Amino acid sequence: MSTGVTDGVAVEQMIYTWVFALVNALVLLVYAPLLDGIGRKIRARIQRRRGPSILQTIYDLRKLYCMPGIIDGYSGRYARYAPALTMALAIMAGLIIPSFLPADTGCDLIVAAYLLVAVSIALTYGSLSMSIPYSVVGGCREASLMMASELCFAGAIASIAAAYGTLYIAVASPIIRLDPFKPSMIIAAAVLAIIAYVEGLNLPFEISEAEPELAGGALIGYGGRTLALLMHSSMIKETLFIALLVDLLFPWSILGTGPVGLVLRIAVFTVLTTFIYMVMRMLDTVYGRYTPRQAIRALKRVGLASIIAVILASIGW
Amino acid sequence: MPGTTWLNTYFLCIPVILLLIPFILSWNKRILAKGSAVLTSISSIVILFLGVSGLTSRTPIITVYPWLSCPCNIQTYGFPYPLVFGLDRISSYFLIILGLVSLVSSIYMFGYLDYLERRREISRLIINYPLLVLFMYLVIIVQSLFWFLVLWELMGFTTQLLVASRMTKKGVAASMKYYLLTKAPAELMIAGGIAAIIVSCGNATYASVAQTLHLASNHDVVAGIVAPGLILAGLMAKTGLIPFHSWVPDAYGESPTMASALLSGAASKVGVYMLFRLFMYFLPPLGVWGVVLVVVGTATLVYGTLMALRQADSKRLLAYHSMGQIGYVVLALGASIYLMAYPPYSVILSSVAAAAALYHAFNHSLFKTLLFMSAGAAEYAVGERSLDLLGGLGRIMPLTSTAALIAAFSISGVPPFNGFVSKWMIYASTMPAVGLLPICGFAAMFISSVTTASFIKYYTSIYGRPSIKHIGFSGEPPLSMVLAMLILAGLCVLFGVVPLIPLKLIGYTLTNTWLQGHVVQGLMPAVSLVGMNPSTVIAAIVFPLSGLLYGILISGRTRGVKGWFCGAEKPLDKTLPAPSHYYDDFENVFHEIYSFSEKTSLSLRRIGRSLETLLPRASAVFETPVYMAFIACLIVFLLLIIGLATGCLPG
Amino acid sequence: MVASRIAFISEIKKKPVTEQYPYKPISVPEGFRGKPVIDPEKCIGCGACVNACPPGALSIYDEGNYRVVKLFLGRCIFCGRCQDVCPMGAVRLTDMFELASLSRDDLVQEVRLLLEKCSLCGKAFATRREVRHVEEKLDPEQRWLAHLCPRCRALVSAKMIGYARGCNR
Amino acid sequence: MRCDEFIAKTGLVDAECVDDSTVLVRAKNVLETAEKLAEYGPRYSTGVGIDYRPINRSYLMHHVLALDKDGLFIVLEASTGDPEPSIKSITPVYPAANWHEREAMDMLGIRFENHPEPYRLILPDDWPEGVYPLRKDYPYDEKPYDPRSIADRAAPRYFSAKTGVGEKRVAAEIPLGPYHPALHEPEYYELIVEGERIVEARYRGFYVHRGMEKLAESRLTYNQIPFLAERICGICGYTHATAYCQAVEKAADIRVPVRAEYIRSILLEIERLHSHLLWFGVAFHLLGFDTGFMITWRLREKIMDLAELLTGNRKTYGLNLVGGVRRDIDEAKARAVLEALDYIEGKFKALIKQVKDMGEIIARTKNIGILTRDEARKLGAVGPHARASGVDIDVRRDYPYAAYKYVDVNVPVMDGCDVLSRILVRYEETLESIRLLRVFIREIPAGGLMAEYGDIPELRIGIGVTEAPRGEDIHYVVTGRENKIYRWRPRAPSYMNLATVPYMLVGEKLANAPIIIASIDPCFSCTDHVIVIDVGSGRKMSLMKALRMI
Repeated sequence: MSTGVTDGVAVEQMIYTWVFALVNALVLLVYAPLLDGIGRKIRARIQRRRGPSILQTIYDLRKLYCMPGIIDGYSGRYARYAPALTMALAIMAGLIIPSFLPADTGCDLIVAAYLLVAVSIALTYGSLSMSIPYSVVGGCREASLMMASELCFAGAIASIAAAYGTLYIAVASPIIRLDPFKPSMIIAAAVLAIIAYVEGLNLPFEISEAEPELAGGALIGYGGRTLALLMHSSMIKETLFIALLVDLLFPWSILGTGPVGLVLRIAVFTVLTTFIYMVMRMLDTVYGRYTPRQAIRALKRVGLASIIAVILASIGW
Repeated sequence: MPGTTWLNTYFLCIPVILLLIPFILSWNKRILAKGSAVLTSISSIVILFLGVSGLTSRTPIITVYPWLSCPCNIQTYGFPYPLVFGLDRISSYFLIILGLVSLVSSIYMFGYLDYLERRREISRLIINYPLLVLFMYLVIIVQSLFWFLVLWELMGFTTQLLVASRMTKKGVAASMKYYLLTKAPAELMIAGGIAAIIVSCGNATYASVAQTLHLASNHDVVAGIVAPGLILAGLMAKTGLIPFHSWVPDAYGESPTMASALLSGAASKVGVYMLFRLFMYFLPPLGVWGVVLVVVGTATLVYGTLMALRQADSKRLLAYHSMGQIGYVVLALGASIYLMAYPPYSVILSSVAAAAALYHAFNHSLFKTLLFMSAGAAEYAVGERSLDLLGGLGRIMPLTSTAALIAAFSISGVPPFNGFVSKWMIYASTMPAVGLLPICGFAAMFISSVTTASFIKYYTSIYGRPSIKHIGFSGEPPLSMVLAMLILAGLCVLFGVVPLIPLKLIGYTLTNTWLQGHVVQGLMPAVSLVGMNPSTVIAAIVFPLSGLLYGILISGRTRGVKGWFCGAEKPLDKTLPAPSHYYDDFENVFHEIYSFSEKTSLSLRRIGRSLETLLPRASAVFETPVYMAFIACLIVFLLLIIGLATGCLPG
Repeated sequence: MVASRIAFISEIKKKPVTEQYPYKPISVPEGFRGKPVIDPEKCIGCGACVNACPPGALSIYDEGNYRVVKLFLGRCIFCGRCQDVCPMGAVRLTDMFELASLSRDDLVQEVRLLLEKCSLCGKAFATRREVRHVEEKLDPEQRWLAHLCPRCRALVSAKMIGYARGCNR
Repeated sequence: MRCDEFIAKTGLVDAECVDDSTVLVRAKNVLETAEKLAEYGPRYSTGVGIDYRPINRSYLMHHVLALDKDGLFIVLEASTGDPEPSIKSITPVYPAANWHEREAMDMLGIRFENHPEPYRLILPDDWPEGVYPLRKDYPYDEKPYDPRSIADRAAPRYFSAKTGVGEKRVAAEIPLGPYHPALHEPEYYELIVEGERIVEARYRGFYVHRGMEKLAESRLTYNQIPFLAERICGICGYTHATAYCQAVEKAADIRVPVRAEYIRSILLEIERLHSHLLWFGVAFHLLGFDTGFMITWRLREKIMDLAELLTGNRKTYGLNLVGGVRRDIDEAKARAVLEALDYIEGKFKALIKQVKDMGEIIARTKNIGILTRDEARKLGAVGPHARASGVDIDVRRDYPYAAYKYVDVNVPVMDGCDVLSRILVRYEETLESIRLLRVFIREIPAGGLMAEYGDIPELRIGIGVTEAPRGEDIHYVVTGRENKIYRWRPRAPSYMNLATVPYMLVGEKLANAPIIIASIDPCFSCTDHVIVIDVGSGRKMSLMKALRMI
């Protein structure tokens, strides 16, 4: 691709891409809370409760969005802006990471990773600007977790890039199909899955909002629609991590092209993400919570595995 | 020689004259205080102009001034190494960096001076500051290795004086450490290397050295390995790369703010400049240097950033970070050599890497200068540097805090700011590559998240969180300081949102290296997202969108209420956790990496203690008579230059 | 390790145990100590329950020529002491436990009992039912004593004893 | 050891037998006597301040020391007169006496000479100085002041002076409570943390003081108080009621029918089951394992139903009167109990077995919240908490009461001294009380439910003690005239255990604080008391280290 897009085909291509991307982002806005609702239902059923309706999260968000925002009055200037920025970044990530529709924005892993991480960065800036100790401690935990999971994420990305000589998701995507038994890729896939699990704030890694000691942690300074924005964007982020995983692991090209392929893709994507999400929620339900140190230590081990993956990939395995 | 233009001829010496004025007038400090700032800013504008013109003129200008070099003197006085000044594109690029940094930091100086006035730390600064700019300028534009050595020496000495110019105990100790660690050994090594090269080339001007080394280095061990090795070692010490890093935090931390801005923003780039010239211009791509640079760069960025994570002193934190960022630059530089030296000889990736190195060097001088300035603004307002005690400035100085936020975002590579683009080019060139590079790219990316965390700490604890103690200061710092910071912030955004501007400059610069010709098609694919640059797209979407969300959902409709303290309320300075312990758990888990740094820092402390004993003599060095003596020989030296140049020296 | 997690997850197959409480009633075992109810027909206003009631939910006072036994559920701790001590079995703890109400009056039960006037001094001294209850316990020729207030009863009986002495003399 | 033997052995001059398991020592010099008695290694059980002026114009302080090996209580009496009541403090000898003395100080205005931290303990911030609610001349329903009138007076002192946050403030004080989601009752922990490491901890509780003692001795009769005692605690109410009844029965020397004793024990064990299951739920929740919480509370629900079946109410059983119980247990109910027990036992064993495999749960509890054996003894920790630190005490075995006289109780003791071993001890206890319940239901004899007794004699001392789910629950009773009690002093187990919490918190991670606090199964409504522990005194080393770090 080049900066000056001249021929009509490319223009048409681009328009399609962006329309698809837009659709993806908009659908995600609803899909993410829906997944959360499903998660709550599953959690309830594992605990043999009836649990709320699947739409409950959406109702909650609607309620919060209708409320006026509330924020810690002593907090710094940025804290007011943080929710908006967080949401915008989440939507941006939703735009460029291909999810339901194959919007090949030529987005590469680095951009995707940075946007996804930026979501939690924007939030952390906010929560560390609060005057409430719980919020500050929660923010620190969020940041530490971010560092630790970035260790693994970087490893996974580097190994994929090294193995395929490219960073573009669209190119690197059919990992499994190309090499069913490339050890580095298997490790990388596993690591990516773990990252998705961790970034989804599933137990035992849900430490930044640990209710027992921090009473909501990083989010405690926010209420009303500001809280809604933050919660909503973190849900989107969580979903996008899974989307990234699916993008990379599923051999999309076997679905063929044209409208049929499109429909197939939507179906496959929805089924896969929902399934993965449900599995994650199930695990989340049957785990206790780590202390921050234990969580980081666990992620460090994963990170070492990903380093091995990088080395294997760079020697061509 | 060709290419001489009237304009350049006279412009080249304008800064020299301007910058010399301060210590010619050095007895009257009052006038000087603002005066030197004015002079410096004017001359840096000139430098900027020179840089741009030198870079954008169709053919690279090697301007040799007959009335400066006067080959006639060679026979007359047996003086073999004519003083050749000139602008080729490499030096022009770094001239732009130098000009920009010195310009903004001297604008900043206007306001900052009266803070120094208050603390009576002004005297030596206003003389050393222009001096340093001068010598950096000369080092960049000199075109002869011999004279490079001389000027480099002077630059080092000025730096040392500048570091000590606060005359605080710590400051002097820092400058002595700087002396012990960089000058004494480093200069020797550089001198040795240069001598070897000159001997093997029989000539000192860059052009000819480049020609000979390109031919020689493949078979000649001395020219290809030993000499560059020596020079590299010296430059590593000067730019604060592992293992010669230990002076960096003290030097940057202890010197007055715009001095440290200048040091970290420009002086470190001079070292990078020489590295670049050495490996991209003098030498052909040799694999061994690729490996060395990649390893050194990675080690430096990992070590520097991880050390920065645990700092609680704003300036030391920034100092460690500038170590780390230089590590990124060196990594990219090494990567581009590596990629050209080993199969598959991927010219595209290599040129992307080289571009990334230059780009990141530029970005680093932008946001690091800005960050040092923001730290200085906090110091200006509160007179405090410890993150544990700062806070609440965001409400007092909105503009400054916004600038600081932008800088923090940029250095931590948050899209769409400039740091993102250059880092991303580094990953894009290292990760998909072969052999050693992917692991380095991985380290770089991991470390960039550490950078993020550490700047979350930096920003929130100075500007973000509420103030934990009473601040007897309201409103922004003086206009000039704010202006300087806003300029830099604007550039950070610009270089992020429209990367094609710096990339164009870089494109020109790279034509001057062994990458020439491949550059243009080399850069384009690396920076495209559906035909546009990702950061452009992101900026185009995220900024308006977040603004929209803020406008619709938050602003005006959000109530600030008192935070919830479980019903047990306490003054904030008691309840708010201290930044120095923010990442305890992380540091504790990654202790293997830290235990190494613990050892080194122990040795540092030993050096420090030995310095304590040296202190009386050390500070005596800077007492006026000696100092005046130094200035005197300086003037003599410059007269000598002019004399040689004009050939009117009796003999 | 894994086995136990799977065991937890496999609970998902079982059906939930949540009680649909507000929609389905909850049954309580017999002997449940719910809302106490005073049977106005049986109560004789003796006040034994009032003495026994630990929280003082029960109170007794005269109002005109009625004696009021008042139960305020707001104070009741459902211990059932009143049930234990009531001589007539008039107080009974039902199995009602949904006492939440918007009006305080729903938590109050009052039993109004007509007072008996002393046949001598005419002072009201006990409820008619209590008097009748006492009458039943006495043998017929002494029943009139039950209609005297304690004070008059004391005087009369003293006089009678005096007469008796006198007769002896 | 019988009490007269004990007197003979010790040769205490002014000692007398209250009954065969209680010695009353009227000490001239309380401190000396306390030191003398310390040779026999007693455990400080409770301290009771009594306003005795209506009788002999003096205040009494009764320190109750327990000799667990011999099953003997020593009541150490110190008396002082109006108008300046002042007694030597024995806290230097028995650190556990700290609170009891301060409580007497607050409620009765007795001054304790050279008490280490003579600060306000119970009374709220806005309670005026010099007003002592437990004095006999203070009406139970009087409001001493108009809050507005003293709104702006200096707050009274609850803490001893603290180092706290240093000048360089690398540490921060994080409040945990009074209203904190992790704590289900109002209490206040002040955690001084460096990052997430707790370097110092202070505790203040007592936000739920309800003046029950005053109420009991002023307007309730003997048989009304059990219902009040039952409401001391929402979880272990019945054990309080039982302890009270036993105290009065002892004082009045009433023999309770054996069947009534069995019924009491059955309900006590049911209550223990309920309480332990509840605690397991809370612990799992605090460890982030909500599924375990749901499961245990589902089991607990069965116990609740059981209680409802047996007593007519889910929690407040309301079964006790002085001299016996009010309801019988018939065949059908007994059968229901056994069935429920089988169900619960099976499920609960399975759950704990699964939980033992969960790595993160073990990691969160092993070697967390260490309380050494010596500390536990010194601070008078009781119950599962003490037993998890290797202190082998259990009232059911040491001072057999109710039906425990007829069966033998196995007491699980562990010496892990950490949260994990507290969990395991409670697990063992749960199984043990299931076993006991089976035994009781099998062996319950026929017979009456209530003892016949006349008026209760005046000014007799009675000590009723039960093993509550949380440990020794001791009620101290002085009988009064006209069917009213003269002084009633319940001391809940958490009163002793809470004192140990700050010792356990120091040096731990903030993330572990909730589970450590919960690991003593604190019951604040029970305790109703404030502690302030200067960690320096307990963990001098660790604190000093912490301070050096600051």
